[in-house]
Amino acid sequence: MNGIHDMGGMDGFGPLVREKDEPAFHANWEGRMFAIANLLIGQGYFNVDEFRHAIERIPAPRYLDSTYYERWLDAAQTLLAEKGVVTREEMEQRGAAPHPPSQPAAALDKTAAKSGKDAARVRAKFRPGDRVVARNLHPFGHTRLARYARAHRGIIRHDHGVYVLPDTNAHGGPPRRQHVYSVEFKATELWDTGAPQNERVYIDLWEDYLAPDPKTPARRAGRKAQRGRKRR
Amino acid sequence: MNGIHDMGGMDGFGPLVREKDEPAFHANWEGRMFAIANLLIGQGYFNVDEFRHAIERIPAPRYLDSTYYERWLDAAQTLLAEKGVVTREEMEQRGAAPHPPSQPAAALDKTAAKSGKDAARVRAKFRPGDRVVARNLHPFGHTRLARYARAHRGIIRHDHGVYVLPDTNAHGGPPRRQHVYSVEFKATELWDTGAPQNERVYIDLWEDYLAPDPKTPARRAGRKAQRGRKRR
Amino acid sequence: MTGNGHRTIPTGAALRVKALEALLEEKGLVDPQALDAIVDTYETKVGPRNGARVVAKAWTDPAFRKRLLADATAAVAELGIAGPEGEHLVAVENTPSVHNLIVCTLCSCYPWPVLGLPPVWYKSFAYRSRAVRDPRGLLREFGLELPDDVEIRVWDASAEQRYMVIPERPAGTVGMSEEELAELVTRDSMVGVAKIAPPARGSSR
Amino acid sequence: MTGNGHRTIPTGAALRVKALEALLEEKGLVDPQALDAIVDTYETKVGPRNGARVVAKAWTDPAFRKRLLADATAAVAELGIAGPEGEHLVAVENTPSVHNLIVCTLCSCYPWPVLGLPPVWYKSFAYRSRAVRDPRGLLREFGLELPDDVEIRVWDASAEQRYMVIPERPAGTVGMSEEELAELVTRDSMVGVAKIAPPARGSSR
Repeated sequence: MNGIHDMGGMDGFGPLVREKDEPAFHANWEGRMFAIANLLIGQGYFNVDEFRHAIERIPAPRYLDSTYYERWLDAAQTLLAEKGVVTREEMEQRGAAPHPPSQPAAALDKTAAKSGKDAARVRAKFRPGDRVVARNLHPFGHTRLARYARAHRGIIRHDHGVYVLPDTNAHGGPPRRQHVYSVEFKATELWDTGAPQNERVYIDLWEDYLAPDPKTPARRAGRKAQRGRKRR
Repeated sequence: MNGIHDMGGMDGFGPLVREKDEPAFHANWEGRMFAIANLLIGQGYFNVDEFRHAIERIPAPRYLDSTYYERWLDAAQTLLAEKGVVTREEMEQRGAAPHPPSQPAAALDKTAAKSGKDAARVRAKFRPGDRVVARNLHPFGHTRLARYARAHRGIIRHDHGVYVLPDTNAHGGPPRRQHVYSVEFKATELWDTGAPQNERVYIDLWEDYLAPDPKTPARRAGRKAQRGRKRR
Repeated sequence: MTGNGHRTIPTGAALRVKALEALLEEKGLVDPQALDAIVDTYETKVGPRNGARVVAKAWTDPAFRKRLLADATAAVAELGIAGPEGEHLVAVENTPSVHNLIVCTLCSCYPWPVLGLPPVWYKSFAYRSRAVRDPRGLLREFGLELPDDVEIRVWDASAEQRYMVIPERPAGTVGMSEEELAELVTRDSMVGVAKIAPPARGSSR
Repeated sequence: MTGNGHRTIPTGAALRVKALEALLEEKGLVDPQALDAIVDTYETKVGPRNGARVVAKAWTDPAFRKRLLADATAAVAELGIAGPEGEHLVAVENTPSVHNLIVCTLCSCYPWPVLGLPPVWYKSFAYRSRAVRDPRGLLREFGLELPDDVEIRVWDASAEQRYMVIPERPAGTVGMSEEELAELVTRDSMVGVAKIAPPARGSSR
């Protein structure tokens, strides 16, 4: 979803504020919340992609008005209620009413759901040096393809190996395993052409987020052609 | 600036809420604020682009936590103080301390400032039917080029005539007059390719926001070639 | 904090505006009577009845309709309608196969002279964010279910143009006068979030 | 509400978490001792001293440095370092001509086993939004002014990889032991928002 959490490249959050000698937790409840969420994930009550999506589903004004562990609390409560582990009523009775999310969980993207048939694909489509474009995807569900990368061109720099796609995993979809790549984007491509020439952003992107760059002849095609020629 | 105000295409704001038999103003102060801002703009204390930019410069969490006329109040106070019309201290003493903006006003974009030399350009660069791409501009200052349009391809549908560019006008820059076009974008281009085929968004864009679409031979070029041929 | 951009609980804004107005008046920067006049204008004089008159005339006067679609600013001026945020009006017309919707994603631009000041929902974050991305879903929340084969055109007022929608003339209105027709035209239909229902039987002839 | 993602004023969250924990314990869903153990781990056992040991070893042991850059997860495991959010570690190395910076724009992913839990500023909206768009301006606010000809590489941890920066070894540290060097390594230098200052004269040895 195109939520407020997807804030890479935004302005308007003011200057950085730092704190001296910061503790791991600023209050007892922060440590408890951290531990509760980790334990619930570890025990399989929900997975980390569902948890992230639940954080993303906090209504935008509330998201920006919450501290980090307040968002964890909202997300954990949302999932406990949605999964029927603890009912909304039980939590309300104890004085811990869950805050309603901005949208329901069941927003499995049509495209993502359809492509479940590819679940077993583990062959890498791209290789380091390949030129790619981050696809202009706007699923209403969870994704880890940041808006600021979409429709922009980059270069595959590293293949991290095979991982489960969050876009389906956050929605009870089939576990789509596929390669994740470190993709290099120039600042001049992501932002203004006036951005510094020697700034680059490296984003880790699942294969489904990428397409061959139509603007440059694919290295892959080049390689195949070469191999073909050798065989002749 | 890539502020929270630029929310076209975002999720996370929840369902629409409507009110029956809504009055023009919900409280006396809303009407007064509306009138004050209009009068100050009408009298030239600041212009509408500066005013919009001042609204955009409200820190994002506060922006989302404010009502419409609360944002007008913040913006008017910011500008009155920045322009020295009324000092911050005077307002503070009266119990109306201005809220600090997320960034100062003097953020005239380098690119915009440089192109001031073009101030007199009024010939239209594009004509209806021309294929264009919205430039991937990310000025830190004011712009009316929404993020969701950037780097996307559209078609010029109408030439609205000549207007002053807000990007410089909001920052005391030279009045860059140029054509504004109604540009048609397909939903399948702006969002997923899975978006409905018969949805289109028409965005009014200043000429500086547009470039010829490099992917398709420019109609302009085609027309010129044709004319050339006729002359021969 | 509802994401709705509007609170009903009173806030410090009332006191701050009062203090600001007093300060500006003391300094002679704003004239209280000029403020009164502006408030009065938008509370009592400018509103969607202006737009309704425009629509009814467009329905009944083909030559006017043509002038309206060609240059709405000039056409509405014929009816004595003009003013701030109406300097560059554009009228877009609904048909059985095309539905138009207006929005301003970056702030809340709206054609004041024909529609008055915008309702809170038009200024809400939900409307501004979703109108360009999921117009069908949004219209469904307004109770307007459009057939899949109807083309939707969303107009994002990002420059100086201010848009109004000319809704379809409903069935069952043959023979009605321009004044009677104007009574049927709602604000929502001129924003494009509603159609106009046929008149109730016998209510107006 | 500072845009900083952190408030010092107590909120209802404390009471809500207390109620939630009690409810989950009653239902046997979470074990209070397991919660205690997790809190204790991140308060006392896991933190940037782990990362500092890794950096100091990389500075003094070229073979380890090579293994660290090739497979950081395996390399830090040699030092007994492992755990959640460290399953897929990547180490990126600063040089006189390249400066690395880590961020997670979508949430606040961070390499817990080597750096502990992230500071509030790392989780702040200002950091998350600006690191990828204006890294030089952001670093300036940290007091780090990089020459224009230094290349900046920003690593956005949007998948399972967790990044740590191997900062440059400062001047004036020839002959120092691995333990002494580890004392110099700061958390901020391993996120990439600071360089390591040369040791104060005579302070260590």
